[in-house]
Amino acid sequence: MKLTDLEDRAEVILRRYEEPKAAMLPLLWLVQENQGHVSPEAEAWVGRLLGVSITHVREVVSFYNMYHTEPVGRRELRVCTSLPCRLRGADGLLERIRSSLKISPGETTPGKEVTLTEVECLCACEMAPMAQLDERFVGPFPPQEKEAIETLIQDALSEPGGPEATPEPEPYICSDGPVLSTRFKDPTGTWLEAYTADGGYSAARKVLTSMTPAQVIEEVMGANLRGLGGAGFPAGKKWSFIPTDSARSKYLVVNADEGEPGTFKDRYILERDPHALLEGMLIAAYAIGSHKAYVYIRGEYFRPAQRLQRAIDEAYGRGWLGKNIQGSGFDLEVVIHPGAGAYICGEETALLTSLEGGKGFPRLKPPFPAISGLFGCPTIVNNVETIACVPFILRHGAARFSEIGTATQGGTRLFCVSGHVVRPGVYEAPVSVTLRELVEVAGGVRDGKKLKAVIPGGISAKILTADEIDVAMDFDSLRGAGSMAGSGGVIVMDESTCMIEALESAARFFADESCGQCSPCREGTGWVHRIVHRITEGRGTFQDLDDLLAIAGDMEGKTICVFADAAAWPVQSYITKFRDEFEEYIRNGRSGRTRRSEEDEACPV
Amino acid sequence: MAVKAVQRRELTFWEKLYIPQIICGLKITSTHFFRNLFLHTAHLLGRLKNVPASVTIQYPEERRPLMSRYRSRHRLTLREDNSPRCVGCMLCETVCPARCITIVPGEHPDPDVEKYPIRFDIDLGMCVYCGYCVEVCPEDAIRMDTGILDLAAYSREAMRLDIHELMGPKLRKPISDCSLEFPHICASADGEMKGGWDSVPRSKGS
Amino acid sequence: MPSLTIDGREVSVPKGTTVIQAAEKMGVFIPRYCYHPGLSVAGNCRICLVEVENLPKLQVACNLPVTEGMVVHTGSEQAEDGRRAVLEFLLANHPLDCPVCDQSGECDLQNFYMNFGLYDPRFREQKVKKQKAVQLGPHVMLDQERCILCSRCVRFTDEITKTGEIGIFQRGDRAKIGVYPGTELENPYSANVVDICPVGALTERAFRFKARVWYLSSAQTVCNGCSQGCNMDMHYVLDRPHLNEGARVVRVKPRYNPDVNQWWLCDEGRYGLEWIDKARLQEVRGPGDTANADTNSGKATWEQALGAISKSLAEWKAEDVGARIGVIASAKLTNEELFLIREIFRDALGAQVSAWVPEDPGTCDEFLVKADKNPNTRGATLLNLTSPDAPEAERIVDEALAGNIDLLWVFGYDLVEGFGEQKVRELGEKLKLFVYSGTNENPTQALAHWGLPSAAYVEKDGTFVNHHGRVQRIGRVFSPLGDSREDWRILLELGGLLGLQLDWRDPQEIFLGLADAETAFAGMSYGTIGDQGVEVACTKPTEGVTAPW
Amino acid sequence: MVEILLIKLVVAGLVFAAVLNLAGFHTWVERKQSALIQDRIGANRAPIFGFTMLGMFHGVADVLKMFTKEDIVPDRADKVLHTIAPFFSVFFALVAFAAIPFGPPLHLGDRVIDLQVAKIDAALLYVFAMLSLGVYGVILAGFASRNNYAIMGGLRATAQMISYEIAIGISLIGVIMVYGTMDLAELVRAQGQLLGGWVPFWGIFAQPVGFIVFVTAALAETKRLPFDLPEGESEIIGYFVEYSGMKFGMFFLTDFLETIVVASLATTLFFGGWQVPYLTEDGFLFPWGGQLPVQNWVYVLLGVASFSIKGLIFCFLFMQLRWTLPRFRYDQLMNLGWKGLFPIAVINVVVTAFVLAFLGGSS
Repeated sequence: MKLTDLEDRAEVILRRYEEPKAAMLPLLWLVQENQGHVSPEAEAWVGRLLGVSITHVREVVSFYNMYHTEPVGRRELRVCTSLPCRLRGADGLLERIRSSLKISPGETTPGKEVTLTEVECLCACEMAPMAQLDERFVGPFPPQEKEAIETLIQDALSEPGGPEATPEPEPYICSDGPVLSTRFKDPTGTWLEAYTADGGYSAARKVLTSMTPAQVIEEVMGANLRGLGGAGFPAGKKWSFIPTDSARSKYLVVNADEGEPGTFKDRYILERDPHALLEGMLIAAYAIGSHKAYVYIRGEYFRPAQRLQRAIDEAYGRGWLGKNIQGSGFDLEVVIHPGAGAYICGEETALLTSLEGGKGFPRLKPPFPAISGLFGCPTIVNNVETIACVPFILRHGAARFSEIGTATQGGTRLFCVSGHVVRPGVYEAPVSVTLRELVEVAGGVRDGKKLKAVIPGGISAKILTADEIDVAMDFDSLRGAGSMAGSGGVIVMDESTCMIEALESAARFFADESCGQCSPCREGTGWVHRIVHRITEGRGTFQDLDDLLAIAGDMEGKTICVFADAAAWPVQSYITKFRDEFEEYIRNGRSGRTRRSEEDEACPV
Repeated sequence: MAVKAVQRRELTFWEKLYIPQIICGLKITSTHFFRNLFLHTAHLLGRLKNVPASVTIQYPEERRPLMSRYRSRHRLTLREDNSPRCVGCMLCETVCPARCITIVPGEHPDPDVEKYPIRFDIDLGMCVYCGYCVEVCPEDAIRMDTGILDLAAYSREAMRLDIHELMGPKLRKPISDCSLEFPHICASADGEMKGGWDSVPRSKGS
Repeated sequence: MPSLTIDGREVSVPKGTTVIQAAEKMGVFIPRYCYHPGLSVAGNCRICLVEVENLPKLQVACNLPVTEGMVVHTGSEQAEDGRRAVLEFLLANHPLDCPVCDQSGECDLQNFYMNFGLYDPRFREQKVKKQKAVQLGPHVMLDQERCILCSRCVRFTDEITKTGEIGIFQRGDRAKIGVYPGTELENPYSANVVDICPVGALTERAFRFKARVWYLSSAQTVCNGCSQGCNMDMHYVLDRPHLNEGARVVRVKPRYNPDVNQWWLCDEGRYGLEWIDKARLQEVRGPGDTANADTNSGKATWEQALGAISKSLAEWKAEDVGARIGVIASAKLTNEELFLIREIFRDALGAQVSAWVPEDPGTCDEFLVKADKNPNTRGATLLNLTSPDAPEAERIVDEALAGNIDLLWVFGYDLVEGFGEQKVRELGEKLKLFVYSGTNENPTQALAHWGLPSAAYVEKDGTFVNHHGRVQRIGRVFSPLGDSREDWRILLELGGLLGLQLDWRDPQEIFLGLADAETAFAGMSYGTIGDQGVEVACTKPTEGVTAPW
Repeated sequence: MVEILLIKLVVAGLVFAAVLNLAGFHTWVERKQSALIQDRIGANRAPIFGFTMLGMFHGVADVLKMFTKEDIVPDRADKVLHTIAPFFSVFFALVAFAAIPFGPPLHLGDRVIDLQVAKIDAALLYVFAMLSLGVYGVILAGFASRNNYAIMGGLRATAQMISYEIAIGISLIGVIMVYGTMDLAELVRAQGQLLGGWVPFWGIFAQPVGFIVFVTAALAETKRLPFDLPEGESEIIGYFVEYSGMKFGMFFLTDFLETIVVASLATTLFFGGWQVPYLTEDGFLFPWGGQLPVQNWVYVLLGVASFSIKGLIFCFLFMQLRWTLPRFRYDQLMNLGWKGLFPIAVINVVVTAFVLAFLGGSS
């Protein structure tokens, strides 16, 4: 489709945003969807539409992983090789696909059928090892299941849009916890009727009709709701920072840029209970006086975005969004903003920069977003899960919520358990649950192997050894245990795991995803990865371990955002807790456990 | 400074007479003289060759081995493709206390090399052989290990070595005849060495 | 006015000041790469880390607003450790090719590394390979490997020129600076990115490999390229003439002046100085011994030239018909020289004097580049040497052609360009005495009876008044080339030969005389002008500094 | 008359050629001798058609070099004096030889030819006059150069000359007293006598102290080590510092000529000149009564050889001394001259006078 034919649709997109530049990512998506890649002409076209120099368009295009500057195949097969997938055999999967398609990651088959890419976490770790064929998640594909992989490759080589033989993934959903996951099992529960039938939007109605914003904030504060994106900052307190006397418009931004390896909870909410999120957003927007809300969804979440968009359209249709909601006089517009493959955009200020149409560079604080955020206006950024908790609080009262959890953190969390467990998946549990209980709920370590270590809060969190897992999963307990609750991604490793290769995977992730703004992070992540990679190639020295610790220490606390710290923690914890294993690896030049190079499908990683 | 007084030995009468002392001296010198005269004569006749008569080393036929750190005439080391290793950083020109090095750098066709010397002259007439240029060179591009010691010329101009001579220590001929592999073949200077001291108007202010 | 303590000393600064500014104000220099006072704060280089009491982490001084009672340590062990760590990271992928880098010697990375560096590098991995020697535009070369991604250049093109040519592509340690493929960094201020680049990533093509910076000497001057009068430092090398093919001026760098050019300089001014060393008039040329007085084929001495000219002038004076003398001065001369011309020719000899020469306006923009390419038009106006107080040059030429003027002296202005060769040739034949004094060879000089070599503006002291009315000293950088002499010296000698009472010996004294005579300059001296200049008393706010800051 | 003139010319030519060649030869000797003393090899290059002759051609090369070298006259020098000075030096050194007899009279047919260029009655006075005049060359060179070091050298030379001239003169008074003549030919002939029938009546035996004083002072006259203060290469360079080319060469030559003059004088005065012990005009007359008659030409040849060998031995000795002793300090030089040699010489004269008086004209 020609660029000139896209002008009308571009116009529609541009109208959604306060500033034209903010339409950068959607416009680039528009171009890529219609032309397959972002050509220089398209960059010029986008730049002209947005009033931005072409250099800056190219900056953005080159920053995000998902934009192609060169023509690619008709279909795209993205294979996740992040830690949770690798623990379950992603390397074998990738190897099979490579040998079958005879192309390396980053290449396209000669017939332009399919482009193979190796991607960082697609946040579907419960179906690891998995892949994404165009917009569809597929998995799991244990390397030994050769037929399933062959089927996937056949699908990949077929024309897009046709019937596909690979079945829909069937994740194990056992969760029907009290707050967030009550409706996950019901495949029809995403519709507005079903939601209202389950008592949905009653809290919103109550808030809009009978409560003042201050009362709402009071209620949320009382519930001890913490930011569940990872930082754990009390949500109500954050809302209270919004200046009430400011005449400038205020924004609510929902962070659905789930990207932390080992985390996939937001996807469940977006896919299976989008109206809960919308209701939460409505309440939150009311509380902070915002009339415009953005949901920043990561680019890989095609179906979650579609589900949410469907819910939004429904809500507009029923008067739950738009002007004068349910006659209350309160207006709220919700816009879905797609990301394009940058983990750093999960950081709240990077998310705002990205939303404004730039590269996902975190911003200097001060000023904080609550004072000067999106387009320079007061802005609240909250995680999907946090917002999704809000309707429960308003419906059942703060006390009910807070008593589920601990003294400092109320409610439940969606814990994403992945790795070497029998039943990977999302489990809702009160935050007071211990890590050991979680592992047991997920079926324990698979194949009867012994537990070796657990990462409690996504790949950034410091690792806990098998002896340290009797710890409650709330923010403060885990901090006390020397780790963090993070995004709730619990990655379980059994005794067959090689910690060096696990660290290499983590280091590669951080080197790949560093935004490159601050020098310690930009250079440090790459440096760490190169050293760890060298060790895995059998060329390590004992000095490397001390260097790694020193570099990690130097990276900590010197950057704009906490990405560098997050990159440093795994290095520090893996090396300090498993130093013997590292030294043995360096001495032998290889793992004492299993070697990747061997065709050992039973023992991935 | 501490001053230490040394007591001179009082001369004896015989010493004061001089003459016996002079004779003693003459005895020493004469011993050497006649011994060597005898030996030289014997050597001429092909005898007693194994008894040395002198410590002289007959340079240029005989040469003492040079110490490995001896600083002889300079040379520019080459890369594998016979182009100079020099990257034209001018550190040697900077450090040279005699200011005998003249470098005019130019843009190398290979961006990884970036700079290379269009011109690299060393005026041996000014050089003090301190070896700082060798010390300072970050590329090991200049060395003083040619072992060439006999540096004489009939004019000051001839004491000036250009890059061709420094790269091939035997070469001394006009640039147009040069067959050395240069990245530029002097092309960037139209086949000529540019920016000579002579072509430069002297400023009064300097 | 919050007051804070930096390194044990207390200072009060206006609200909103950042720690780096406060420290600078009290003379504590905090290292910086990304921070530039003329640009927005990016805070990404992290080198300006300081320790602040009661804050758990090190803070970047460039983005830390001062608060009352804040206690800052810039040199504490924690801060130094942090800086050392940051430096190590910056150098991790830096190619360390200082020896071939043009920035070497004035490189902040080099300097700070020498101060804080870990001299034994721990980085033993393969460095990220990026492009070297990329031609960004007509004036700028890029070396992506040396870049530390401070983004100063990006912010410069975004915020100052608003052209946005430069960007940072990719992310992580693959991030690299560049322009969009196929485009160039081509704006009238492009070379400024070289000045602000703290490392050797951006280098000037004109200066590339010309000289090592430690060979350069520096002197303060102002640009004479247009009536803005931007302050600059002229870098020159006199003792290694092989480096620059004999030219003395190697490069110029802008000098900070908040009221004129801030930190910037346009490319036109920066690269318009070749004439100082090329095609200069270096010897006095006169009629020589030949009877034909219409040519200046012969070489002469200053004594012969000034003797002959003053004799002619004295004759005219004796006959008291001064109006038959015409002088076409130039707004490229200094105030002192214009003043001397006025004193000698207009007041003492009664000549027609004009500094108002026809000239096509050049390029201009709303920032620094002005259409009037003469540096001292305003000064000539203040001295009443432009219309309506003085005749236009055109009228003087017309009168000369009509036979009403017998003696014409042209200062620097190329008559052939303004009036055509035919007219000037005619002038040469008609006039009894036709003197040209100027810096460079041009057709007019060849047609005058006497061609006097005068010093370039950087070879003499004096003052210019910029379009906004700011009096600035130009400063003397070199001694005059060859036989050339400063115009004021020529004029003073001529005045002496004419028997005039001119008690000044140098521009400084002339200026004092000028300050006495002209109310606009009243009370000024070189001392009060200083480095940054002062505004004249009757500044008319014609067109202010309409810069986009 | 013409014949006499011709004969004199031939003799003069012979002396001239011999002396100059010897001087040239000296440069080689000096190189080689010093080399042998110092365990070196010395000059061994400068081949002519492949022959190096133990480096003897270096002297030739030196001369060629000096002739072809640029002749520099300092800007502010007195051009005339500067040019004349070296000729002065060489000239007076050469003419001193005129009075020295180098062999017994040669009988050629019925003609008797004195092997002496000029037969002068007061030849001794003449020789010393000439040698004293030689210092003018040095002083002129020093002054004409307008160089402080040159002047210093010239002054040193003057003072040294004066100091040692006196010692020489007085030391020779003894010789004159003993032999009663100032004619060198006579003096040599007088030394032909035998003392007590066995010992030749040579000056060395008659005047041992006089000999030592003479040799020491004469060495000082030659301005060679250890008395080379006027030159003093290591401190002031000396009077010829502003000379180059052959003019310098002439000073150089003078050095050697003077050495030869002094050697010849020492031979003549103290070692019997051309006398061979026990050889008379008629042949050998040994004290034990043996006889060996010789032809006149053999007698003359032996005389000349004797003179030459004695002279060469002195040359060798002087050279050996030059490479043995270090230079005197100036105060030592003056002390030696005035406080050492001068009183010794005077005492020697007195003692000689007494001895002669006691012996009562036994000679």
